[in-house]
Amino acid sequence: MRGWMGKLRPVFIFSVLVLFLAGCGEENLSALKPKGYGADLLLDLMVISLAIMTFVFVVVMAIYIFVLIRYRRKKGEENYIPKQTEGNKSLEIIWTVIPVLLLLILAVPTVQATFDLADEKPREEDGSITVEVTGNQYWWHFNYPDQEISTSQDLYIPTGERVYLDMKSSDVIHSFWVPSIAGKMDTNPGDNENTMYLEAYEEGVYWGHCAELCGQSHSLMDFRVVAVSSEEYDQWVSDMQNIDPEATPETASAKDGQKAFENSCMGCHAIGNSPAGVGPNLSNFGNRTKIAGILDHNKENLVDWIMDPDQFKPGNKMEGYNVSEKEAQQIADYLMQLDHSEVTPDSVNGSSGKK
Amino acid sequence: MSERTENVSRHKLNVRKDENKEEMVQQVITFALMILFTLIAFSMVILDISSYFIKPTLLLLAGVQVAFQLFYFMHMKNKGHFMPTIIMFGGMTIALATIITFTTIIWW
Amino acid sequence: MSHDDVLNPKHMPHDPEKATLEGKNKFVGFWMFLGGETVLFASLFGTYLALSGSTSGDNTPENLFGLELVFIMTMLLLTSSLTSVYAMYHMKNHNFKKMQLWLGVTVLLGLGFLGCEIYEFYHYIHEYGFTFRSSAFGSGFYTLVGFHGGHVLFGLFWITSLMIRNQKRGLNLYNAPKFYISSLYWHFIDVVWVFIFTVVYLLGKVG
Amino acid sequence: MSNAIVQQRGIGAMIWDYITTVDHKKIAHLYLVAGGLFFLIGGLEALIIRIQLMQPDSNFISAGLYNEMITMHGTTMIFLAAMPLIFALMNAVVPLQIGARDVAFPFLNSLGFWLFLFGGLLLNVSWFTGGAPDAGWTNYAPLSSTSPGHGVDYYVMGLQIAGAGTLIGGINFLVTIINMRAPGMTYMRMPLFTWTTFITSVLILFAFPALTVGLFLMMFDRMFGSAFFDVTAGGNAIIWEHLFWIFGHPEVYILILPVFGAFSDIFSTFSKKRLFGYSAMVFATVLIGFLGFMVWAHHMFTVGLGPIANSIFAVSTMAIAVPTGIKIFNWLFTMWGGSIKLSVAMLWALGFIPTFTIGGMTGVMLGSAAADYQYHDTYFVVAHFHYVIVGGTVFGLFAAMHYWWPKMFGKVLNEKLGHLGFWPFFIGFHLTFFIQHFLGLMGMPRRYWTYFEGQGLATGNLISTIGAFLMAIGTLIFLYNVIYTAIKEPKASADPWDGRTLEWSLPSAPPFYNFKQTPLVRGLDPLWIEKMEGRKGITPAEPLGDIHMPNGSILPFLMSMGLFIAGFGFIYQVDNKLWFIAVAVGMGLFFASMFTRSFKDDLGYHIHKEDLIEKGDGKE
Ligand code: HEA
Ligand code: HEA
Ligand code: HEC
Ligand code: CUA
Ligand SMILES: [Cu+2]
Repeated sequence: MRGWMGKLRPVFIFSVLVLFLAGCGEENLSALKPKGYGADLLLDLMVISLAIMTFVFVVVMAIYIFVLIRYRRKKGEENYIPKQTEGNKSLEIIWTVIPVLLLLILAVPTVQATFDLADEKPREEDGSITVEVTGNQYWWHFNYPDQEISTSQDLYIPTGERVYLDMKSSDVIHSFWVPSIAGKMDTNPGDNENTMYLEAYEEGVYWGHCAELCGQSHSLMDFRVVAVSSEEYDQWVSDMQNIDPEATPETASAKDGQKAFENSCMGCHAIGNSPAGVGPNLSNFGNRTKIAGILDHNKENLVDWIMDPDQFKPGNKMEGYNVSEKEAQQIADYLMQLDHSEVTPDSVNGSSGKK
Repeated sequence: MSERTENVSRHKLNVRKDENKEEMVQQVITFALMILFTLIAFSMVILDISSYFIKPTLLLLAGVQVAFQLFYFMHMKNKGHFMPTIIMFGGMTIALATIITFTTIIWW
Repeated sequence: MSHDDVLNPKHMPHDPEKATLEGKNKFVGFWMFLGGETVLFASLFGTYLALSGSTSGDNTPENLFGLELVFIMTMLLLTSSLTSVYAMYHMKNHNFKKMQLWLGVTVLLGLGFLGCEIYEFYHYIHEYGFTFRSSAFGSGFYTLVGFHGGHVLFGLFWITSLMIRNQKRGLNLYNAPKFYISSLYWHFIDVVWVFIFTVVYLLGKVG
Repeated sequence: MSNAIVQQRGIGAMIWDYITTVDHKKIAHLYLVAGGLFFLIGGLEALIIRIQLMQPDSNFISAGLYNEMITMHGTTMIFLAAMPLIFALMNAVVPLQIGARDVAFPFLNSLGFWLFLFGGLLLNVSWFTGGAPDAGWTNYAPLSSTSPGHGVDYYVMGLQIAGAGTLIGGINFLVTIINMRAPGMTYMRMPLFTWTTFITSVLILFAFPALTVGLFLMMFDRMFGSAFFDVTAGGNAIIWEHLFWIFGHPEVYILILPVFGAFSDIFSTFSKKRLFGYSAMVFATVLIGFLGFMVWAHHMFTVGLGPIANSIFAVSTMAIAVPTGIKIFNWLFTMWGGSIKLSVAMLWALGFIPTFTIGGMTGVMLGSAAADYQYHDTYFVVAHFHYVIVGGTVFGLFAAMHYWWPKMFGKVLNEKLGHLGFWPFFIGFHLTFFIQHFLGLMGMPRRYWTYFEGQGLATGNLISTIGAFLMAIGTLIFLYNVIYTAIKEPKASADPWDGRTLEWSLPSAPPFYNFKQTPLVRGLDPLWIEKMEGRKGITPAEPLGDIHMPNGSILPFLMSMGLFIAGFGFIYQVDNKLWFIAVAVGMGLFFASMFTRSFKDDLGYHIHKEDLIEKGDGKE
């Protein structure tokens, strides 16, 4: 009997695990805790499919276990020769038709959801927001063509409203994924532009990943979606529109930093409205919660980043400039004070954006 | 190796030669038709016939020519070509799926 | 019995290419191979079609292709298909000399075809600067047509070596299947060409 | 393997024998050893991956090396381990099951093996020459076409050569099964393993050309400046994805169908019952093979093909569950009413059923296009395919090896050690991969070099790593068993399992000419029929006569080596045109060998009737 008891042991372990895991996963990262329309719809679809699969699995396992217990060869049966049955028509029909039906049950909502998520019609409505998303090795650029503002790494959207994304890549294929809000979509190079939409239910800061292998720092190409109320969103937009790229900073160190920045960094980094350049747009860098999507946002890390970005994101494209440690300090002072908006990831209600 | 060399009588041999000749005549006719189709195809393009009509016709002509090649020149119509036929049609099915894909969803 | 025995017509079975197990194996195996080749060329055609619009400058299909040459090439290759049918006809009648003769004609026609193709490529490259690297259309075009040309070249080598190898010893049950499948290969090359002249050149001209 | 005569002739003679052999049984040994070695290498790479992911923010290997590791793990496992091991079984078993003396093209059979081996070696040389390929086993452009260094070039050349070998192998089995069946062995009397080999070969025939073309385009882009995937010159990167998956999806059925066949034989043998629903099983195999070509875009749901294409491919994907379900239920009903013996082979087969069912079900969940927007490129997918590949193909290989080991090597693998090896592997497998479903849904994409503290992913990954080490223990026990059996176990009888098909009518291991007299097949499970009628062996279909055998040849080895050398030339001519010399030398060797082959007739030799009688009937 050891045989099949052994087989049940892992099954038992797994059921405990399932219970344990259902409560797990981070609020702002897990696809199992939807905070937006797409993720919600898809979780429903997953549950339907899981229910069907569970049913199938139970049936298979019931027969399996029964057969194993009942027909295991016993002592003294070594010479017993069972009846050589050829097959059974009705049984074959049963296990063809029932799966077909089960699959139809799954196919209908699948097709519905697929078309639903590709729906572009409401987009023509006035005031619907479009963001141009560009994937780059290894950072994200977001351009709001109607608002004439742009930002990198942090995507701000209003809650309760569909925000349409026009997506492409400047180099290799990436994939834009915010698990708790919507499914993913690839960004392709060339003219192969994709579209999708985000609709966040709750305010919060949601974790985004790049999901298509894109080089060494593929696993470090994180970004954030900052969902805020529509008032806050409008506030943010006007704050962003009013940025003066040339504004002189207050402290002396930051002033020097600005100069150094203009000398060494402007070639790749823009401040103010810009299309996707070589490097991220830094207009609101002071408002970020992460440096380059992954490092804690403080001056120390920023200096380290400027001095040796490759140490944090292997293979990234920030290179070919020369700044001293001191200049880096000053630049850091300059960049940290580029916080032009009251609306920041930290300000978001009930922020799960600590991370 | 089991070479089954038959000892054929002169008479049988002549019958066979006649059969072969008959098939050869068929093949020459096939060839003439193929040349004809080619001429039609080229002249349609040279004469600039309306392009809605021309594309499917060209493809159709090509399809018929290929069928001729396969069934007559390559003898797929003859006995003993069951498996070859299955495989060629299988290959063509996948070929068709591939080409449809590459003309549609590579990008629209 | 050795394979080298020259078999006189009286001893040759009806389908000498399929009279032995080895022959049958070669016959079926080669057809399978052609099934695979179908998919291979379909992938190349697909790629070409997907990229034929990605031209650079004036080097579009309409501007480049000249139908006269393509027509000549088509005639050469179609006729060579018929001559290889003749060769197989004589094989079935156990007339080795005539078979060799017709195979020789086939090879000559094939050479003519290949010559035209080389001229065509040379022409495009030197007159128009249209190369393998100049645009995605160029890459797709040279790859598709070049793969076909490569098949022609290989076919010529194959048939010629068979002719030379067996010149002295004539037809037997060991080499009959080899001749037969090389002619199948030659027909298949023609099949592919029919699609090339239709899809690449004629439809390219139509635009 | 190491039988007494060979040892006397010395190790050099044995190596020469294997390099030149055209005997399908020896080629099976070659495939088994080479595939097994690559499995260990791929497994080692898997262990390194798992160690890196054991804890958050880990720095065990660098990001670049990690990408090389996953790429080589996937590529090695699929092309160099799983497929060759499957070929080992096909070579060892199919000719015996259909009552043939050899395969249709013994020479090509050997060529296929050496092409695979040299292709695999070429691929792995990249580790020592400045970096392995690093764009994933799927090698998506333009990441691959622009990847610096020569890693991806090795991928292209290695797979091109190995792929040619596979294609040749596929055609060989097709013709073998079509033409070489013994009298009475109609299609509908073929054992299921032969059937699945047949369909698998069709899949190989139609799938590999797409890969061949893809690899050529990639080669032209990387080495000769063409613009297929270069968007700045009008190219389109999506072409690669389609070509890869037109090949890639049928490929996964190439991996699973043969073991389906093996399982069918095993279930029926160890239940002492005829396979339930034989014709339905055959039909389901054909249907899976056909549908397998119609679903490839389910790997591309997030590429942006649009809702119509996605829906079509979603539905066709789901359809495959039906024929697969037919198989599962027919296996269950083969056992129903039978007399089930829990041998090690059967144990692996029994482990397969729940495991593969889970993997198949997650496959159907992935097939639900919209939901795949969440699953795609996460550990959910990794979990899915290891459930089907390890839980299906690898379990199947273990089952089949235990089952056919006596036919291949003349000894039965030690059953105690077999049981002992199964459990750690089985438990370890589920520990490793079950939890990955959840990791994926909790937001862990695949091909991630590392993940952060505080994302809730640490525990799951730790469990997963522990499981991988249990699998390693299971593998080591199996290896120990192989050695132990070779030294300690007695010679096996012809029919140790009370088998049903023709291979069990031959001595273990069979003589090099297989059947002294071609057998006469009188129904499904021919040996079983004879046994039930009280006969000892199979009725022969012909009187005893001379047997014609092919000669061995070194040419396949030389041809493959030629391509191997030319491969280096192609890779490095980008840096220095002098490398074209290597191309010329390699291709020269290749063509010279080919011409030798066509200009020098290989007439083979005969074993005379008298010698056959002298040898007795070979049975113990
Ligand atoms: C042996 C290999 C193997 C096998 C057999 C399968 C089988 C299946 N696979 Fe899998 N798959 C892979 C290997 C395999 N796969 C690999 C390697 C990848 C990833 C490649 C990469 O990206 O690197 C992949 C990825 C993959 C994807 C893409 C995921 C993504 O990247 O987003 C999808 C999507 O549809 C999919 C679907 C399926 C389906 C529907 C089956 C079906 O054939 C399964 C059918 C079986 C059953 C369903 C169980 C038994 C049936 C019953 C008991 C009957 C009743 C059942 C129902 C009614 C549901 N697979
Ligand atoms: C046949 C196919 C196959 C097989 C058998 C396996 C087997 C295993 N695989 Fe793999 N896997 C793939 C095919 C396969 N895999 C593919 C195609 C990918 C995708 C790659 C990509 O993204 O491009 C992948 C990716 C993949 C990943 C995801 C990596 C990532 O996305 O970042 C992981 C992670 O856990 C993993 C783990 C494992 C493990 C633990 C095993 C275990 O089952 C392995 C068990 C075997 C051993 C443990 C061997 C033990 C050997 C020894 C102990 C001896 C060593 C000694 C000597 C060499 C002398 N695999
Ligand atoms: C050659 C182009 C280039 C130059 C010059 C360059 N950068 Fe960058 N920078 C980049 C790129 C590309 C990234 C994105 C790296 C990544 O995340 O992969 C980046 C990222 C950053 C980030 C993090 C951005 C964010 O949104 O979190 C900061 C800060 C930064 N750079 C500052 C600087 C400073 C300061 C200098 C000059 C001393 C500089 N960069 C010079 C290309 C450049
Ligand atoms: Cu960008 Cu991965
Ligand atoms: Cu698939």
